[in-house]
Amino acid sequence: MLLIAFYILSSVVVLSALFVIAARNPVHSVLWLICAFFTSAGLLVLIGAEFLAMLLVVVYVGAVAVLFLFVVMMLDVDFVELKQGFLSYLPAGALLGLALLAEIAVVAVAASSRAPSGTFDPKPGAATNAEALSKVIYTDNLLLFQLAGVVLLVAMIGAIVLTLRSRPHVRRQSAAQQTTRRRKDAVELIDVKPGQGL
Amino acid sequence: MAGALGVEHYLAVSAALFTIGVVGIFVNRKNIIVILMAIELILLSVNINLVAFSVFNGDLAGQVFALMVLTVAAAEAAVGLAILVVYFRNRGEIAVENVSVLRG
Amino acid sequence: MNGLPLLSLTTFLPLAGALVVTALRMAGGARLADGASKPIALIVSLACLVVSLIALQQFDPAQSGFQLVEKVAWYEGVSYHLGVDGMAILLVVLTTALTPLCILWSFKSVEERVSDYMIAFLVLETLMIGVFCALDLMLFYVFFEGGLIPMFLIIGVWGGKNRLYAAFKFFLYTLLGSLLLLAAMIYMYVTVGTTDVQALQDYPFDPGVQTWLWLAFFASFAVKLPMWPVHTWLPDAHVEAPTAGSVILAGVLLKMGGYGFLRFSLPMFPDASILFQPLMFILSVTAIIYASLVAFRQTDIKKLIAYSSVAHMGFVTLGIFAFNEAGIQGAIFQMISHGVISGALFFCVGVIYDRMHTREIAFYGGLVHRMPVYAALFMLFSMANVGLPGTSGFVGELMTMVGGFQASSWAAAGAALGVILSAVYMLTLYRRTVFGEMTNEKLFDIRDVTLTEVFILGLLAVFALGLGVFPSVVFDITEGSTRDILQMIGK
Amino acid sequence: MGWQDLAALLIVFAPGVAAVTAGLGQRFLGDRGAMAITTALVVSAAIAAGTLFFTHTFGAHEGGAHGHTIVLARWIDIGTFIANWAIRVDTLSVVMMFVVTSVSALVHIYSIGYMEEDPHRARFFSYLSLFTFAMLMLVTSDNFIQLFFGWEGVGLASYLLIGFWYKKASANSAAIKAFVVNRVGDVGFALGIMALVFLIQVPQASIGADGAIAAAYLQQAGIETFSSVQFETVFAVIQNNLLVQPIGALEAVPVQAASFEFLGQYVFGLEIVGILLFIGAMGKSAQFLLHTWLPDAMEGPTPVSALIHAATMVTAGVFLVCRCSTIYEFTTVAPMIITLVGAVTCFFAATVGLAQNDIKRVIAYSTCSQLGYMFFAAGLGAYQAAMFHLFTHAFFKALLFLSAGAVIHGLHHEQDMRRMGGLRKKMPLTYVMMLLGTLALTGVGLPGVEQAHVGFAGFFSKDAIIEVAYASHDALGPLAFWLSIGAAFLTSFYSWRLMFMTFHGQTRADHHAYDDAHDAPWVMALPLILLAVGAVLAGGVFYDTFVDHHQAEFWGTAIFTAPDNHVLHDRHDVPFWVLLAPAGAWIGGLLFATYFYILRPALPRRMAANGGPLHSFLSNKWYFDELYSLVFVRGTALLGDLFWKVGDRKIIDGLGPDGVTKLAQAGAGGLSRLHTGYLFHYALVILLSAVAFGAAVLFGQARG
Amino acid sequence: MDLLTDFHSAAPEVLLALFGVGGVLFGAIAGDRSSRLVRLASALALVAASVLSFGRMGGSEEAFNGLYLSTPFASLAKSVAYAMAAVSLAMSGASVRGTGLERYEFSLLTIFASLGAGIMLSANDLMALYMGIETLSLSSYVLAAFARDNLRSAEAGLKYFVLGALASGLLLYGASLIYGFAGGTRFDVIAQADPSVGLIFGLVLLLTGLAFKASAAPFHIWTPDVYEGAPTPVVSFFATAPKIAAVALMAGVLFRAFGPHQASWQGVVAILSAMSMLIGAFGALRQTSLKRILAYSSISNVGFALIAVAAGPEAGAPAVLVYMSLYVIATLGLFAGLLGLRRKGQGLDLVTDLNGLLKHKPGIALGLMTLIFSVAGIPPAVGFWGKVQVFEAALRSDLLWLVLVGALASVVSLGYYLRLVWAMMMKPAGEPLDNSDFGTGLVVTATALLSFPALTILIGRVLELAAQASVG
Repeated sequence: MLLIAFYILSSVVVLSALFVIAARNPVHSVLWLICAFFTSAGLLVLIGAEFLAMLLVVVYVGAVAVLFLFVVMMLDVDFVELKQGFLSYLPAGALLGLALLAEIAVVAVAASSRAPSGTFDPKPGAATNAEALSKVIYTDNLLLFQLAGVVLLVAMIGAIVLTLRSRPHVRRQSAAQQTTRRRKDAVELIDVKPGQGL
Repeated sequence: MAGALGVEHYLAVSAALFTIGVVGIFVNRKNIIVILMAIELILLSVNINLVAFSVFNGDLAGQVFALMVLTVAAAEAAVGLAILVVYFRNRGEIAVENVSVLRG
Repeated sequence: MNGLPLLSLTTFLPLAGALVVTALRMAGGARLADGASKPIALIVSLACLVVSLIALQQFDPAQSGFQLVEKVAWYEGVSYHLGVDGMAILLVVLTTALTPLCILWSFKSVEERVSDYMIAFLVLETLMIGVFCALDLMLFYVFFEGGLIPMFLIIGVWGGKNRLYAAFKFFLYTLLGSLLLLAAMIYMYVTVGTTDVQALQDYPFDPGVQTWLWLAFFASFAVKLPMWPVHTWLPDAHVEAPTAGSVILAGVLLKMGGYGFLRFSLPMFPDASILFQPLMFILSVTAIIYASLVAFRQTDIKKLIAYSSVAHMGFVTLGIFAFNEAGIQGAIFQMISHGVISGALFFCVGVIYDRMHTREIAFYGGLVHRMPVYAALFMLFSMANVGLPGTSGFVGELMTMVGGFQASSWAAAGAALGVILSAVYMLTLYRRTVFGEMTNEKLFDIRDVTLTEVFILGLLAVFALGLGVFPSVVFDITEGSTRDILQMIGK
Repeated sequence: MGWQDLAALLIVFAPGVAAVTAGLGQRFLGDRGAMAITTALVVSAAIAAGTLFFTHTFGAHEGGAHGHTIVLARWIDIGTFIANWAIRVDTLSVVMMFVVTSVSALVHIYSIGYMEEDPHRARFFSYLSLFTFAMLMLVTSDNFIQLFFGWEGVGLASYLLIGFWYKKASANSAAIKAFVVNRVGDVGFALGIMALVFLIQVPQASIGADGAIAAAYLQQAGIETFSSVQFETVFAVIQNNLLVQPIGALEAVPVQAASFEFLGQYVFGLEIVGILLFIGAMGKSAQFLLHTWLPDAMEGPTPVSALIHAATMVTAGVFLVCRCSTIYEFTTVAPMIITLVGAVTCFFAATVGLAQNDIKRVIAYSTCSQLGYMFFAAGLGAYQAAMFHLFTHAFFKALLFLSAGAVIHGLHHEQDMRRMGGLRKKMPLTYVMMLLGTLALTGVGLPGVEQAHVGFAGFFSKDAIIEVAYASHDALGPLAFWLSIGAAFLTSFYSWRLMFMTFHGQTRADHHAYDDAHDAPWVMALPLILLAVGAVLAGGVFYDTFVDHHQAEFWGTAIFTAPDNHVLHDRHDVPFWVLLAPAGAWIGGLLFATYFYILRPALPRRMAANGGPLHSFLSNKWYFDELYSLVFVRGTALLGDLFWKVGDRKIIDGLGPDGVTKLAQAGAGGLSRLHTGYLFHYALVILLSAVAFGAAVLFGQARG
Repeated sequence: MDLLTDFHSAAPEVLLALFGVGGVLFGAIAGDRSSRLVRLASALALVAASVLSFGRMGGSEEAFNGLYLSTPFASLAKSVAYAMAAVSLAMSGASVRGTGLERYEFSLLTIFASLGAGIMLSANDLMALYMGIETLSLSSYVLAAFARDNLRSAEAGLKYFVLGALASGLLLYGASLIYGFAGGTRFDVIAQADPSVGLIFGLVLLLTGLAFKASAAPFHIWTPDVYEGAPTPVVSFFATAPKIAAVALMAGVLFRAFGPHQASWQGVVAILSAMSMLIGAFGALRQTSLKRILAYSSISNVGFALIAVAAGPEAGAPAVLVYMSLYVIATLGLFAGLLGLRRKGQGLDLVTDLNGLLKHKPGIALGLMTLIFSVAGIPPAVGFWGKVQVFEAALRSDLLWLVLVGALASVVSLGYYLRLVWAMMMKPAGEPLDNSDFGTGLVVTATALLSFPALTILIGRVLELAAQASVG
């Protein structure tokens, strides 16, 4: 049963991944990417890593993929001419891919012949996978957690510093200015004499 | 519970994903965004690997690692897309083939 | 007097002078420094000469081993270790004696960037003296390779038209050899745990290892010397270098190779040295004959003399690898003699180059009509270069050949052929430049040597003749070091 | 230090001082001052040398029995290799000193007149004195190295003097040729010295009672094995047949039997030393194969030819062989080579002399030929005869040259005999002098009347040599004898030819020149007369002393004669016809010359015009110059160019630094091209490398 | 699990992190006018971190549950790295003026990058290592593209990012394999694992990633482009802290986690080293851009440092430290010269821009020459001792061939180093240069004096320090 599910899900994952790089339209690529993430989450669920499966969906599909979509749309690229010449580079790519695959296969064969020493357990020492993880994230792995924060901070600063443009001529709302505005600053009463103008 | 499902199955999927991601990076010549997506595929494959090893070894470190990878992947995507935007603003296009002012 | 670190003083006095000039240059600008640098450099180099002469006077030829030793630990296994034996002290004095002459010469002939020139020259002097004083391989190497930098600048800044090629060739060629030496040196350090020369001389390296180490040292010294077939940098460097640079190059820098063989290769790798004796003989004799033949066909005066240097250094290696007293004494003598003679010859070229700015042999001819004194001096040095008895050139060549004969009559016979050829090319050169009718109109106004030039050349002439008539002055001093070397090689 | 020593010092150093003073001080002294100083000093040296010689010759003979050495200073002193600056006074050096200084003094005087108009007289006299000094250093040396010093020193002086007129291209070429050919010989000499040092390695143990000198020497040096380049020691070792152990030899062997490997051949040590030293002598004395420089050397001023290229320097080779008589007495091959070369030279040079038209060249070939006589005499063991001929030859050959100089001077530097003739009346004194010289050269005298001593100088010395050749038991004796008879005939022919073409018949000179022709002034005439006295008397007066009854006492130890060498004595037993043969030869030569140049003067011109292979062969000096030019001069140039342009530039630089630089640049260019700037290429490089490393490691893992 | 103890152990990094976060707040409030202040403060913070690190050289301290390990080796490396980063940051002041780079984020990103470098050096776990690398990398990507209105800078950032992400991916995949086959991510756990195929393959991929960060050939390929395109102050930073961190990290991982498997990786590292030396040497021969030349020079120098890594822990550790420290000092001086020298307001770009420097700025020319010879490893400049140490390490491990390759590379690379000297010293003077500010001269002079003679004379002390750091 599990195996069947695994095979189905994994074929979908691999196929969607293939389409990600093969699709003509980047928007389609993003959608295939989302598909791949979803099915991968399924694969994780199969072995009980529920928490990560959920994160995968939330973080990837919810944030990253959408970000991609957003940028793809924003950059308004002419898609028609893209993707030409894909096939001409394919053989070289395929060859290299096969070589890499072969190497990993050697490793995998070695792995299966000498199974990892531990026992199957997605939630050691806890009731659920999420609990097990939550027990270690903020204790044993405090440093990592903090560093993750730093990484995100850096990413944030980076994204802002690179893309945010302060346009000097754009009028912006200033709450402080609005609230401190007094009547005398805005209104001037002028006694206009007829026939003289200002 | 897992039946015949073993770590090698997951390794295989991960390997396939990894390879596709890797190949995707240089087979693609037109759009950088796809390259970024290929990188995400690679990270996904790593995550599958890590979780699989973690679960089949009964050791949580792998899942923590995967968590971190996930975080970093997000950050990386943000930074990467920001750089892409900067590049697009300067150049007006994102065709991979034309990114070659710097060379030699 | 005994308390003074005489060798350090000799070594670093020029550097101090260079620093003074540098400070002037930085603080007072180029013009002020240019004016002041000449007297400063001359005074400093003369002071250095005086100190080295005091050191020579303190040196006791009767004792064997190193004298005037100074030793300060530097880091593990490596120390700042200076000391001289007879061979080294003479080479030091040769250096300190030639440098003031070069500086004096440059007063007139260097017009641009005078202060920079003087700085480079003084730094070079420090490094050269250091090479001959260092008793630690690492220290030796620092001086040895460091010397490339000022020489590179001297060729590159004040050189002739093609100086880029020459300076690069000089630097890279010598560096390649030196790096192999460095590798060998580090290997020895790893094996023995120290780079102290005396310790290494005492260390019995395995014969197989010796072979490799010897080859690495050979790579460096052969290039520096230079031996055939790695000699081609020399003609280029000589041709492009300014006169004083050529003098120092031929007079001192080439000697480092011969010195290296005697100080390191022979005592440290006796088995390998003996093993490679035939090779060295073949290369030496080839150098002598080949370079002489090539010299014969040169059209550029300096190139001709440069090739003649190659040939004459062939005698040095021939003598060194004869492994007998006559050979080694002769080789040391030949180094010093060649320092004087080739230096003088380059000065001679400098005289006419300064006036006409060309070194083409064909440009000249009939100089004797306008420059009789010059002709006489040039004749004297040509004959010394040819190895006429009574000049220092003869003693060196004869003794190296006597030594060489005892090891291989073939080698001596080959070298003897070079003696014939040296007469051919030197006399041809002399005839084509000095003798004959003066046909080139540009030469009609050429003036004879100035007083400074006569002073410099005359001084060298005194040495060339003096050493030829009383070579024992040198032999008495080098006898001890020669014996030491022979003892270490087990002969 | 007795007066003899002081005299010797004066003799040697006076010319040296003269040379330096005149050379360095010519600005202050001026030409006249320089001439005065050099001439005065050389003449005083000559007087001293004359005194020394005559007291030595006619005084107490025991003084000459053993020479002695005045050590002046240490020169080269390396271990056992010791050579001093020294003056050795023995019969050989006294004779040579006398010859050198007296001829030199006369040439100095003569030059005052001859060089009258030259602007560089001071330089000329300085050179002349320098030469004299070097020659004296050569002959008074007590060791091989100092001998070599003088040897090359005279070469230098010769070079300077031949090229004295430096404007003349031919003079420059001749000077270089002289120096270089001499160098070839010198190298042989130097190798000989090296071989000697190699051979004479005497272990202390081998010194017995006989080796007193060596032992003393050894004690003084305080060493176990010694080698030497000092004549006294070397000859003592050889004569006593001490044990020597050449370097590398396993055991000590008697020196006369010692052999070692030289250039791949096992040879007897003494033989090789002897041969190599003789090569040196061949160069200096212009013997066959190394003779080509001597005729060219006639480019120099005539006094130089007289002094250097006739009387003194060229005889240094003979002197050397005589000096080394010890070596040649104990060898067999070396003296045979000397005999052969000498005999061939004496004949060969005479043949070439027949066809020369330059008056000086004729005399030059004559010199060459006469030197051949001296050599084969020495080669046959008659060193005394060789020295005797050297002695007499110095006078009459100098006389001939100086007379020729007077002719040239009188004709405004005309040297071609074809443009002379009939000068007898214009310059009678010169004619007489030349005639006396010719008589001496051709050896005119009364053969067979030994005690009467009637004849010119050449008669005594040359006939002595011819008799030796006949008397010798050497295998080459007969060859030498017949060649020398032939040469005597040819000598007579070309000498008379010279006389007739120059002084007799109708003049062929340009008539201005002929009208102006005159005898030499007294400064030139005086030396001629003095030399003529020598040319006439030197043979008869010194015959007994040099080669006959008193020779043994006279030479003392200066010349070593092996106990079984009786050749000087044996020559008295030759048949009478042998005594007559030389006379017949010179008379025949005279008759032929008379026929050709007096009776039928048109004949030789026609012969020369028609050429004929023999004539062109002779007038082109057997084509030696052409051959050498082709083989050596061209060969050197060719090799030089080959090594330079192909060897250095193409091969060494091309494969070495330049090639490597090009390669590096090409590599850099390739790398730069690989760096396309394309992301996917970069990614490809990274991935490919990763895959490659992975494969390598997996492969390594699988194997290991 | 006392948090304070942990923080105390990691004080330099904690300091930097706190400073960084505080700086963000401060900058956000004060705006771009504060950039100068922030820069100075950041430099001071880095100096403080450097001092703190140096103080930790006494011994090893574990913290954060073994994720973090402060070894003397790491402390010394960090100390140098922080100090160099501080100098590079401080001296960037002059050159960023008026180029759009004068923003406070620049300093903060530098701080974070340095923090990442510090974490890398102290990492005792694959995860910490990865986080450190990513902190450094992400900051670096942004820094490379910092001149956002400049196409070249943007392209540099893009290339750096894409390739960096790829390399991270490889590294991660390797890390996952290592984790899987070793059964843990801690270095000590890995060190005890059996050498299986998976482990070694993972190591190769990990090495690939690390080599990329260290720009060791053939994973150097991004370096010239990024160096050329990125703003010069950024490049000068790249050449300092990240470089030391990457090389030292490589050494640290290999020595500590894979020490027992040296036979497996020695060959790989040796090939990386040889390729780096050669490509670094040959690649620059025909370059005309100064920054590209410096990029190749750094590749070549990393190759030399990797010789020591290949030599293994005992011989190699001190050599790595010495080599990288001396190299970085000299490189920093070179960049100071490049940053400070301008002609008509433009920075120097090509080799020919250096022409005649000796005439206009003799002091700086002399200093730069000293530094070039130090980088090239020519005595008596101190870089020579780096080379000696590295060669010594190699010979102790029987890696003679690497020494020979190194010698060859030295000669070839001299080909372009000498071209720089040639331009400065021998070419006729070009247009006069603008007046450089005091800081440029100061940094050039100081680094030059350090390169020769100060450290040359005190080399014994330096070597002792390195040895001490590697043993403790």
